Amino acid sequence: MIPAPAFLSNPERFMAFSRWAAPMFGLIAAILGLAGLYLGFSAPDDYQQGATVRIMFIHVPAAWLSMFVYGCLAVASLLSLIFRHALADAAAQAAAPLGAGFTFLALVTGSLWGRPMWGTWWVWDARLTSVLVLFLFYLAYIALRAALDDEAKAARACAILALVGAVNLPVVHYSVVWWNSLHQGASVFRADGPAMPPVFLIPLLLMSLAYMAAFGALWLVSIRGEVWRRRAEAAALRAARS
Amino acid sequence: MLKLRPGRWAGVITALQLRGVAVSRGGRRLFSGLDLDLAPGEVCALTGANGAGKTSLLRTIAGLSAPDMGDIGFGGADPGDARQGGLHLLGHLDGLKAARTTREELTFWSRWGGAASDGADQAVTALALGGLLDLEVRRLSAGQRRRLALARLLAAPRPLWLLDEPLSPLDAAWRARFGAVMQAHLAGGGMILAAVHDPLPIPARSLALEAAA
Amino acid sequence: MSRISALLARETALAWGRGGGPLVSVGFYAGVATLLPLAIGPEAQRLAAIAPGAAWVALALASLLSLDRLFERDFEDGALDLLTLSSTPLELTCAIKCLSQWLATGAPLALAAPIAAIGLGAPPALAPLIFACALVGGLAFAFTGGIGAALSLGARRGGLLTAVIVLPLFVPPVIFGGGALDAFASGLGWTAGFALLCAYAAAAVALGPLAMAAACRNALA
Amino acid sequence: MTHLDILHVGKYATFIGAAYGISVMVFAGMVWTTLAKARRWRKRAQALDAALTGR
Repeated sequence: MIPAPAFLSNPERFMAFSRWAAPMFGLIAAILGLAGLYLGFSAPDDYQQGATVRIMFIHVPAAWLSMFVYGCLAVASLLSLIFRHALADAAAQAAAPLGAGFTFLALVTGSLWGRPMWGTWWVWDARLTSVLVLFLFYLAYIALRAALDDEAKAARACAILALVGAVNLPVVHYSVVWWNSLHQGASVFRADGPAMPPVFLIPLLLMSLAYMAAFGALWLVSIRGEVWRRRAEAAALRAARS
Repeated sequence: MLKLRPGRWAGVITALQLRGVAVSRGGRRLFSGLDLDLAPGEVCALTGANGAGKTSLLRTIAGLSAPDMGDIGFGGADPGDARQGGLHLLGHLDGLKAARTTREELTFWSRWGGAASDGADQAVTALALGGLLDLEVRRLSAGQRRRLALARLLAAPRPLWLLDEPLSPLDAAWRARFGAVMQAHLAGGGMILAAVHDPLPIPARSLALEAAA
Repeated sequence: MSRISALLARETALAWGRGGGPLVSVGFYAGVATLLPLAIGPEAQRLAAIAPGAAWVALALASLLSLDRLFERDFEDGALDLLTLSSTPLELTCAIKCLSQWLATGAPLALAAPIAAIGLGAPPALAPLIFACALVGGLAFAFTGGIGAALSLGARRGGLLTAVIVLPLFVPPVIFGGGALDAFASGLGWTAGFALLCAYAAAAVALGPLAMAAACRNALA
Repeated sequence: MTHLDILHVGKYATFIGAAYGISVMVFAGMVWTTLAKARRWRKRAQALDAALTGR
């Protein structure tokens, strides 16, 4: 058997680790966020988009996080399937609502960013549409988790769904890009790498790291909450029996 | 009397050995440290209060769920093969579809069990299902429906029978008659583990399941 | 081999349900195709623009209907236990279940699709392509839908849950099929979309049963 | 600064404000619910453990 990563099999060690790691990530997130915002707002307006480019600093990190969190969800689900550790399942269960939150943020800020230029609240842009479908995947995961009462079965069913989703997401993204090329070529967002002047790139990078650190902190605290919940239920069970 | 072909399945399962088996359901431990040895020709009655885990134990032996601890041996046979062709599981729910006829269900389940061509006919004679073949399952009485479920055991002979309260819907006459069928199965080298509330029609040692301490 | 053909015959008969199965799906499909013009207005020009796409989406929704009977009935009446305890691998059993679902309800829907599309104003020349897309797409919907049906075993309101799980998975086939139909209607190359639809269906047929079998074992444990 | 520019900037200000405002609210919501959940269950678990060991 492949030896499970140490902190996975031992909740005690995870609780000790997360006790100091969560606040640390929170602090990092705050520092990077403030720095990113300061640099972002002191940069000149974009010659084309004008001031709305500022929205990019919170849209792109959110969109990136929505995919990053699904990656974490898929990895946690894979570990939960292979090693059957409750901690891996707790991590997956804790990641889903956060992922949905970041995806919602990406959609709202994306719509607000596209609105001044395109005059409509929703733009069927390839990236935005992919994020919308990703949001549906998160809802499906959370719905399945809510509908199954038996913890052990819910863990495996949700893990299978997360992996089916992970396999399907690249196909979904490709099909949306293909669909986009079929109907209208234009894309709202040019914020992809080198084409962007460095004065925007640095704040964007800082904000992305800040968002990831924030997710790290939230995830660890949420997993701690999960561990406490399962301990409380186990204790309630023991109390009921004795 | 039904003549079973003894020893035809000798290679599949030659014994059932439980060592320190612990089973839990829905996160609750039902029992632990269970040992059992069943040799060909032996029958064991599994007793215990409702919820003690009789059904869960049978499903665990059948491989539908995994035990918490301990191991389940089939006399050297590979557990995977043993569970795919060496045992019959008869649960409370018989998996019969109300709208299909007795004949359709019997032919499908005997073919699914890998029965020889005359396997189904043998079962029909042994359990007197001849008159019911063209009736839809929903028209059968509880006793007749249970006999149809029991017919599956005979149509595709397999060494190990895991029965979950097999005789409860049957009347006294049919209990005795099925007792004879069980005797024939044992005489042919078969093994039976039956979860029961009232005693089996044939002499059998019993194993009681107590709730975990 | 006889065991697999016996299972296929049984599953198809159950899904066919003396005509009930396809009747429900085609009935739902006709209902949606009827409501559309009532909502959008009968103007031929406006309807014709959305006819192929609308017929295609309605087909995807109609194939959702009979999914919850795919595993739920056998799971609840104990048949799934016996189907699992067999030398036929559970993956193959799940594949055969989805195949018979496709035969009993997918194929009739594929016959209804061209009628609905033309009724909504699509050019009659589109009929063969819609039929082909509906057949291949139906296969993709059946095998992808089977994953949702297996995952929601043992859940409250399984049917609705299956739809929520499965609709995001329907995005690629809906896009590819819709794209092929749209391309054909506007005289462009439709083969790319159709080829992608076939590719997705093949992947669903190959990989779907793996997820279904794992989900069934989990539900039975 | 022509009339349009003011509007231009002004109009953008509402979008930027809205985007940042919603982001802050959603973040605050996530932080608060996560912390509240963790604290609630820790208290429950510790209370139940105390009750069990105390008995």
